[in-house]
Formats: sequence, C-alpha cells, structure tokens
Amino acid sequence: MTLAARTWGRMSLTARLTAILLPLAVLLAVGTVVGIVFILPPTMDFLGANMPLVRFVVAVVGILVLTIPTAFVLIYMELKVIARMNLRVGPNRIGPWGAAMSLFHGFKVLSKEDFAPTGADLTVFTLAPVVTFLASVMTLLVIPFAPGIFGQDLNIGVLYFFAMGGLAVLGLLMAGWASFNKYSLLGGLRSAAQIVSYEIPLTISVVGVVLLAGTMSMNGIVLSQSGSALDWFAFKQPLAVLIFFIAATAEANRTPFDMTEADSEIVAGFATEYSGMRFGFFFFAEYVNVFIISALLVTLFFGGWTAPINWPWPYNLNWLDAAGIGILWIPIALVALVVATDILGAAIWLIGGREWSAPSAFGLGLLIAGAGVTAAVGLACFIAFDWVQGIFWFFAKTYVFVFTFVWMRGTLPRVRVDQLMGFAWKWLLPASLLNLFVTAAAIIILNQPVIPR
Amino acid sequence: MDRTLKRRLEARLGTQIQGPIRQRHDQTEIRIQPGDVPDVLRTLHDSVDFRFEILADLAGVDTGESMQVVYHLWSETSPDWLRIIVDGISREDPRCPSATFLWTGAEWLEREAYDMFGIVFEGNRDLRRIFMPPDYTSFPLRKDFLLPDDAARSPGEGVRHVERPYAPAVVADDPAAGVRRAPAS
Amino acid sequence: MPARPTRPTTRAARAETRGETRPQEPRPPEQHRSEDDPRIMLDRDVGADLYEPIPPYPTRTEREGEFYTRGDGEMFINIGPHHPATHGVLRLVLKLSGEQIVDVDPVLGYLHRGVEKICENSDYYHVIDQVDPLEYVSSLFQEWAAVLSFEKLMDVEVPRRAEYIRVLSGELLRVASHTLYMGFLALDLGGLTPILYSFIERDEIVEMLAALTGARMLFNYFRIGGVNGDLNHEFMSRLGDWMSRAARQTEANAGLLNENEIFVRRARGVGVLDRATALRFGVTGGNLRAAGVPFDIRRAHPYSIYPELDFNVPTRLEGDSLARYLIRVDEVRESIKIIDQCLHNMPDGPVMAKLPRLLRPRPGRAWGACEGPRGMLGVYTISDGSDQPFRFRIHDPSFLNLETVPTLLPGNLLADTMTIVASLDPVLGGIDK
Amino acid sequence: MAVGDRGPKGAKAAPGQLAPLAPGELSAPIVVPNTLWRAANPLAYDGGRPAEITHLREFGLTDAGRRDDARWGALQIVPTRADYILDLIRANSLWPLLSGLACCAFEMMSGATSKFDMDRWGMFPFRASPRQSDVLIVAGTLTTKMSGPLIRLWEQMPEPKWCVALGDCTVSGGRYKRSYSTVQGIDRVMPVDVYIPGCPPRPEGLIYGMLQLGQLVKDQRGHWPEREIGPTVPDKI
Repeated sequence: MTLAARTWGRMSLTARLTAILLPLAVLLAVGTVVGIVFILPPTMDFLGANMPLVRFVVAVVGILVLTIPTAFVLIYMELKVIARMNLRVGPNRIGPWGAAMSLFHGFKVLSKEDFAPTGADLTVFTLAPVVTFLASVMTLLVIPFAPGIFGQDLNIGVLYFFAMGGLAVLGLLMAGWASFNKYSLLGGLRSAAQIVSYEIPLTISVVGVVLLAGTMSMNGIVLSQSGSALDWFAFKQPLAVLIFFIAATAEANRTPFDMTEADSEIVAGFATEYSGMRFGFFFFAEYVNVFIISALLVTLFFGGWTAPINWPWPYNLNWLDAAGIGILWIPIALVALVVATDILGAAIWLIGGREWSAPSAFGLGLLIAGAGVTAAVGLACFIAFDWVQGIFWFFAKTYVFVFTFVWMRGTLPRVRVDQLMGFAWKWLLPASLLNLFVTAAAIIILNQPVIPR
Repeated sequence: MDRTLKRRLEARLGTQIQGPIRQRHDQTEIRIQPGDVPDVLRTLHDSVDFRFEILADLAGVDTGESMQVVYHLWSETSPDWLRIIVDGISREDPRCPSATFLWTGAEWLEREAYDMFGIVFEGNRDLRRIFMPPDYTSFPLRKDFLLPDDAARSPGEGVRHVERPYAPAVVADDPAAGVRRAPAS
Repeated sequence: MPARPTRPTTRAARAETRGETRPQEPRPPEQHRSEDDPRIMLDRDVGADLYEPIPPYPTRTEREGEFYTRGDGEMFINIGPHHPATHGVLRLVLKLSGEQIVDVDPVLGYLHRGVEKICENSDYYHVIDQVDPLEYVSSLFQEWAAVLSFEKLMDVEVPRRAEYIRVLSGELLRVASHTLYMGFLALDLGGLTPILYSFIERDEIVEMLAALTGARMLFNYFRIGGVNGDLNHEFMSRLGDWMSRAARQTEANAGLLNENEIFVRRARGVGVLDRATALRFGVTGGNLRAAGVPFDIRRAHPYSIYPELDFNVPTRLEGDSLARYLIRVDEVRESIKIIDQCLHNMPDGPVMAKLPRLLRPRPGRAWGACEGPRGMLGVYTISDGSDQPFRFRIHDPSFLNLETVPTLLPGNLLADTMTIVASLDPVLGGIDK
Repeated sequence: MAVGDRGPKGAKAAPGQLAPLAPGELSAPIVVPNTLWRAANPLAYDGGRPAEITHLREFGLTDAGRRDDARWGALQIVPTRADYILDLIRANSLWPLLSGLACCAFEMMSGATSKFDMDRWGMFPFRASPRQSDVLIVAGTLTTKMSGPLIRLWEQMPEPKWCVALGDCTVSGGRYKRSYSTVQGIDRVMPVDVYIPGCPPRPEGLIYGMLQLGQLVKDQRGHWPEREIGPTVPDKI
C-alpha cells in the first residue's frame, strides 16, 4: 500500500473531485492558450491556402451525414401521411407519435442477416446498392440549400445533376441482373427502359430554364429568380413545370410509375433478392431520391432559397450586428435562458402552490424559457443571417413537394409498362420540345437582358 | 316438375335413355350408357327445342360397385335442372367420353373427376391430377379410400411433401416423402 | 502362440468383419445432385435450369407437352403459389416473350383440403359447418347451396321468416364480397387506399353478421329447414346504422375507382371474355353477365323468396375487366335494394322447421344451386338412407371462372395478369375445395 | 390524439377493462404496454422466474460473478445491453410476410386495415418478398402440397425470423384433422413461436399474438441463435 493509495483512501469525495478536476482544468487552460497562440494561425493559414479542398471535404461529409436523417424523416412522413389517408392511425407507439418508427425500421434492417442467393454474381450483387445510393447522394452536392450553403457551385450543375441521376439506373440494372431472379431481371429492365425514356423530357424541360437564366449553375438559376414569387420560373415555364414533375416522378420510381418494384406484379422488382442492409440502401435511396427531386424542382422552378415575398426592411438590423458581436450571442442567450428559467420557475412554484414541487416547477420554467429563448434566437438569426432564411424557405418549399409525392403514392394506382412508355414518347417529349422552341423564340423576339440583375 | 320436358326427352332420345325418367322437385333425371354421351350431350346442347347451353356441373360418383359421371344442365326452355347420369362404368378400368367438345369448361371438371375417382375421360387433352400432387398414388373420393381415424395414420402426418423433381430412386427411400395410401376396406 | 488378430481400425472395416456392408447411395453418373436439396437428383446439370418450372417428371399429357416446349426468346416465369397478387395460393406458370404472355398453365390444389370426403364422413348437421371455409369470403352462400340440396332431399318446408333472414344475411354478405372485390382489384393495380376503404365496409358487415351468427367469417348459421337464430337487437341496430349510409358510401368507394383515369385505362379492353366463350367455359355469375348473358339463378331458377323481390339483373356487353368490375358495382346497388325490401316486409313467425335430431333421408339424389357473389354455387347430394351423405359434390363458380385464364391471358402483358385474375374474382378455397 | 391506445378524453376505465368508446372512434385494442426490454409481467411467464435470460444473470451465477468486481460487470454490460437494444428494436418493427393461405388471411388483412391498425406497432409494411420480412404468419390451412413451398419461403427468410401459426388449422389441423391432404399443425414442418387459435381468430387475437411475439423477442426467449431449425414436434404422435 503505497503512500498515494493511502492518501487517496483518506480523501473525501470533494477532495477527490478537486484532485481530479483541478489539474485537468489547468491542463486544459494551458493547452488552449498554447493552441491558440502557436497552432491555430498556421492551421488557419494552411486551410485558407487550399480553401476549395476544405470546402469540398466539409460539404461531402456534411451531405453524407445529413442523408440518412433525411431518409428517416421521409419514411416516417410517408408512414404517417399514408396512414392518415387510409383512415388509419399510423405508428403511434414507438417514440412520440411514433416518430422513432422509421429509426427502428432502419436499425432493424441493419441488424438482419445479409446473404446472396445461389448463382448470384457476388461482386455486382454487392456493388449495386452502393451505386444506387451514392448516385442519389452525389446529386445533393450541387443543390444550393441557402446562399453560401452548397457543396460545389459547378457552372454545369444541371448537367452534373442529370449525369448523376442517370447513374442510378445503372445500380438498379446491376441489382436486377446479379440477383439471378427473373422478377429482379424484369424489374431492372423495366427501370432501365423507364428511366432512359424519361431522362429526355426531363432534361429538355429544363433547357428552357437554362435559356432563361443564361447559366447552368444552380446558384445562378436561383439568383436569376430572386425577387418575389412572380419571378419564379414556374410562372414563366408552366408547361416545363408539369413535364418536369411527371418525368421526375418516373425518375424517382414513385407511384404511379413504380414499375420497378411493382409488388403486385414482380414481387419486389430489382430488390426481390436483397435483404438486410443491402435492401436498406435501396430503401433509403428511394426516399433520398424523392427529397432530391423535390429539391431540384424547387431550385429550378420555385425560386430555391429565395423568399416568396419581398422583405420590406433590411436583413442586417444594425443594432445587432451579427458580424460585430457574432459569437457573443451564445453566452448572452445562455444567460438569458438561466435568468428566465429562474424567474418563471420561482413564479410557478410560488403561484402553483402545493401540487407543484420545486423540480417540476423549475422544469416547466426551463421548458417555457427554453422555448422562448430558442424562438427569440431563431427569429434573430432569421432576421440577421440570410442563410437561415434561405434554409427555412428552401426546406419549406421542398417538403411541400415531398408531401405531394407521398400523396400521389397514397392515391394513384400504377400504370402499365406500355402506357408508361407511350406517355413518355408520344406526349411528354413533343410537349417538352414545344416548350423549348417557344421559350427560345420568346427570348429572341423580346430581346432583353435575360438575367434580371 | 316439367312434364313437357319429360315428353320431349322421350320423343327425342327414347332408345338411349336407360330406365325411366325420374322427376322430383325441380330436377329431371335420365340415365344413359357411356357410349351415348356425345350424341346425347350434342342433341341436348344443339337442338333448338332443348338448348341446354349451360353445363352446371360434372361430378364423378363411386357407387361401390360401379362408377358414374353426372352432368347437370340448365336451359331457358325448361324450368327444371336436367341431370344426366352416365351409369355402368367399371371400377377397374373406368372410361367415359369427354364433354370438352361441347363445353371447354368441362376440361377441369373432368380433371377433377380423374383426380378424385380415376375416371379416364377419352378426348380430354389435359387429363392430369389437378388437386393432388403429381406423384400421388390413390384416388381419395373412392369408397375404398377410408379416412384415417386418427392423425397418426393420416397421409398428412409429418409430411414435407415438396413438389420436388421426379427422382423415384432417391425420393422413394426418403422416409418422409411418400404419401401413405389409406387402407383398403 | 498364434498372433492375435488385429482389430480393424476403420468403422467400414469393422462392419465388413461383421459381414455387414454399408449401404452405398446410388449415384448414376448421368445425374446430378441438386445443391439446395440433396435429395433431389437432376437429369440436367445444375444451372439456370434448376430454377425453371419445367416439370422434371416426363410430361404426361398433350397439353402439358405443348406448354412446356419453349420457343426461342421465350422464358417461363412462375407466379405463386406465394405471390401478393394471386388471391390465395394459386400458381400460374407463365410462358413469356419479353413481357408479353405467350401461354399460361395454372396449377391448382395448394389449398385442397378434402372437404367432400370429410362431408361424406360426417352427418348432415356437420356438413353445413364443414362447407363453410370453401367460399371463405362469403360462406353463407356455400351453406345455402348445401341446405337447399338437403331440403330438397328431405322435403323440408322452410318458414318464410327464415327465408327472409337468409336473403337478408346473404345479400349483406354479397355486398361485403363485392366491396372487397373492388378493393382487391385496385390493390392489384397498385392502389393502396381503396382496399382499406373496402375493408372498413366489410368490417361493418361482418361485425353485424357476427352479432347475428356469432362468427365474423365462418358463420355456421343456416340450418336444414331454417336458420340458427332469430334477428337480435344488436344486429338490427348495426344494420340500421349501416343502411343509413350504405348507398352513399358505396357510391363514394366506387367513385374512387370509376373516375380514376389510370384505373379505367388499365381495365378497359383487357381480358375480353365474349358470350360464346363464356358459355363454352361454363362461366357463371357477374363474369357471365358482363359478357351479355343475363343468367342469374335468382331469376333464371328462383329458389327462395327471390320471385317476390323487386330487383333487376345488371348486364353488360363488353365483357372486359372494366365491365366485370362495373357489374359488381351495380350488383351492390341491387343488393342494397333487396336488403331494404327484406327489412320492410319481414314476416313474423318461427325461423326453424320441426326436424328430428338424427336425419336419415330416404335414398335419393338432389341438386341445389344458389347464386353466390361469384356465380352459381351448387351441391349435389346422394343419400343412401344413412345419416351421412353417400356422395356430397360441391360445385364452385370460381373453378370454372378461373379456367378461362389460359384463354384470356395470352397476348397481354405481364401486368395484365393481375388485372384479369383479379377481375375474375377467384376464391382459392372454393376452387381447391 | 392517438386514437388507438385510449378511450375518448374524460372516459375513465376501470383497471383491467377497456374504456367506453365514443361513437365513430376506433375500438381500443388489447394493449401490452410497451415497457422497454423488461417483461411487462415477469410472473406471467416461467412460473415467476425472471423472464429475461441475460448473459449478466448467467454470469452472476458463477463465482467470478459473485466477486464484487466492477470491471467484469463493465465488460459484460456492453454486449448484453447491446443485445437488449437490438431485441427491443426488432420487437418493435416486425414486418410480416404478405402470404395468406386460406380464410385466416382475410382476418390477417383486416388486422392491418383501418379498424384494427397493426401499423401502430410497426407491423404494417407487409413485405411481398421473404428476403425482407421478419415474421411468417401462416394464415390458413396448410396442405401437403403447399407445405413444400411454405418451407421454401421459411428458409428464404433471413434470420432473425419468427413464425406465427394463425388459426386452428395451422395450430393443430383443426377441422381438417381427419383430412387426407392437410398437415396437422404446421409445427410438424417448421418451428413455431406463437400459436393463435380460433377459426378464424379475430384480428384483435392476431394483434395480441403479435404483441406477445414482440414480448418474446424482447425477453430473448426463443432467441434465434438457440432456436430449432426444423419441426418442433416429432413426426409420430
């Protein structure tokens, strides 16, 4: 029994905590100072030196991290919305209002056994979900969520988007071919034919927008729609919006064009033989596609992150200069939270009387104060930072269209394959060409600067 | 009971009808020989005063000593069901002409009768078992096929009867494969 | 001294010393052992052929041989016995070229339960319970056919109130069955919602029938010479609630599909069953009336109080899937009319005839047929004077309705298989007995 | 408001019986309260022994477990809790296979529809492909001809998987016990976790059985690594 052990045994709990925490605090302080003084500047210089690389890495990581929650939210939304449309309740046991249901589904799928059938081509079978999932994730890279918040501002963003969207069919085709199952093969071939047919009107309907905006970069397109809702391309290109919406539904394999996993005809289509997380990738990719298609619809035709109404007063309120105080807002908000909690809790405890114990009273006070402070900070940020506004408007518009897709799934039956193709080639393609010609002619005739700046 | 139908039947196919024409409630019943089936059915189906166009049913019957095939016909010319009993089919080698030349729908009905009774319908081009598995051996609705008294003797006892490829040498010595034939009385 | 014989080491050697020979499994060189089931010997090499539904046994009939010879560019695909769109355990072996159907070979019997044999071994009261699960969507009609045949066999007079109750409950169940039909047709075309609306109606009806009979699905309700119990208050109150909105709700549910462009385009002109073919196949029920033949046993061969009731038999001429669907919609309207009339002139009196406990009808034959939701349900009974039917033959309409599938399918696309099979409305319990 | 799980607001229900219903409201089903991975009533199973068989408990019986040694507990607690959480997740998203054999299939479907909503427990996504389903609800009579394809389906389902026998015919042969072409109880051909008798059982019965299955999954009884592969009863009775 050494001296240190005996001393430690004699110390009280407070003394032990102090003996642990004090050196740690000292170390932390010293380390922080040293870091700020010696390590931070060269690091910042290094990062600043190759900013595009940093930005790309950060964007990719952020997008990959943000994809799965998006899928979960969409799955839960579909469960609940379709349940309501079926006069059902929908999941309401797991989590508040069943909100954790999609999470549980996802992790359950993750924990299932995962195998490949006899005769399957293992390499292709394994790669197919990855290709599908990545193809849908990589499209997120060029979508501008808000001013300054986007992965990359490619000047051929639209082109890149459709190239990546075309990659998705490759994954489905690989899955259908490698599964060694005739249902899967039919599903893969159907998806190939369908997506190849619908790519054309989809792309041509966008060319009108590109002509109007004069650029292919998503940011340029969004900026050229800035202003009020009347400046959106949806009102300059109504036919294009219709064509794009229909073709995008087929592109995302959603009802009524979900030929590829038509479960009443070909059991689960290309995913028939997939189980476990491989199936989960397809499952997620479908919903990520829905989100992406809605986001693209918003970006191209509905003004992206621009607000539908003109903001009468300047964004940056000069009495709180976000650039000036900046980081100081966080401690201020925290102090405000504590103060408000104390006041509210004390008031509730005093007024509420006997049935309010102190913890419950202060807990309620914390809830109310937290809600208030959050709302205040959010409003301040909304007013102060335009990217918060951008994100708000962008997601608001996007989820309107996501809801529309879910609504269609709950309502419409499925069309037949030949009807699908006939519709694409006989109606959508001529309509999109007509739309393109009319737009070009209009631009030439009324000869005006096409980019309102 | 439709007296006029009885008179018309006697007038039209008198010699082919074996025994009397029985009538009870809303049913008229005639008995014919297996050889007369095509003529009788064609007459009843085609001739303008019968027009028995709807084949209501085709049933096999095992009367212990002989086999029967029973047709039920409906016509708008008569308020009665017409029942035609093809009698005197031997139990050892039961054969009967097919009715598929008139009613294509009779094909599956005859398949069912073959499956349950082993009656071979000559002229039916698809006379397979329709309900029981293809390698099933007995004819369940015959009177000498007794239902087992308890589950242990029943043919379904513990059977994993897969529709498996035909490999008699291998499947036969698989104890769980064969469907046991019920004891003959 | 003599050397002790050394003990053989291997088990095989020991067995040989004991004079035994271990049985060698026969493995002919030209055959190959299957991978997924080692008991299976294949006459072909294991490959894609392992998954072909080509019958490994030699083809037995002319038709089978013709079906299983494959032309170039044709492939077999096997739908069922487990498939979301085959109602129950039907199995369809399709011969496809691309997505177009060349030929189809239905395989039945996955639900063959030997009901006829069981009925021939149980007495007349038990038969009514045994025939219930055949038409499991609308059990009462199967019971009805059985008791019709038995009553003819035993010359039983049924009280009028019992007849009214039979018609009432039967028409209720017809509405339930047709509503389910609409929902399943929509489900097989990919619509999720109509089936749930249909099930709401169906649940209302089966709950009120459960109040009357005690069971939701397999009501053992009809009896020889009457019904099991008289109308009760819960049934009447539930029926009143339902009748107050039945017509409106039916129109709403039908409008969900009738006015849907995608549904109409997929159902119109698909699987046309013309009059001659329908008659040749012995098709009955709505499928025959959709082909233009007004053959409804309630009118063609009246069997209960139907002559006194005022309803008409809807008939259409197209004979395609849409017509078959619309016939059902019209029949629901007619059934609601019939239920209304039954409720208005329901007579008073007993609901059961006086019958002995042990029924021994004198030897004879009887055929009873009634009009079910899918067509003519018939029962042919032979009595040998004992308390058990000597022969109990069940005729099910779905059996002959389904037989038209090999005629209707070829030339259509794979997706039309579900439309046609669903619009024919087969119930595998009745088909496979 | 969550319609399924409680009666109308203000209606007080005596403990142990359902709340009175307002007209037009969905009926309150038999609910096994979704406590976490602990069994709702340990006395309900195994004659009062704690229902959960955990590595920790088995470890506690050993002398190493009886030593007051925190490091062992710390090492043991991670995998067992992980198992608990996995089982909790599995028990709450049981996807049935969309396969109906006979009559009971309709009751199974009405169990999933608007009146009795199985989706509330995450049981709704009836997968059409056995590769993506967890529970095989054998709904209806199993004939000898169908038993082969059914076993094929069962073997195609990925672990962990569970089997529910719905209806008398699948539990024991039921009214077809004497028939020449049916299997007297599907436990002659495949393992069964939950038996739901009735001809056919009401949808509430199915939901109750599925909830019992969820409880069974949470309690790790019949846990799939230790479960039988083949039939659970001998061929000869």
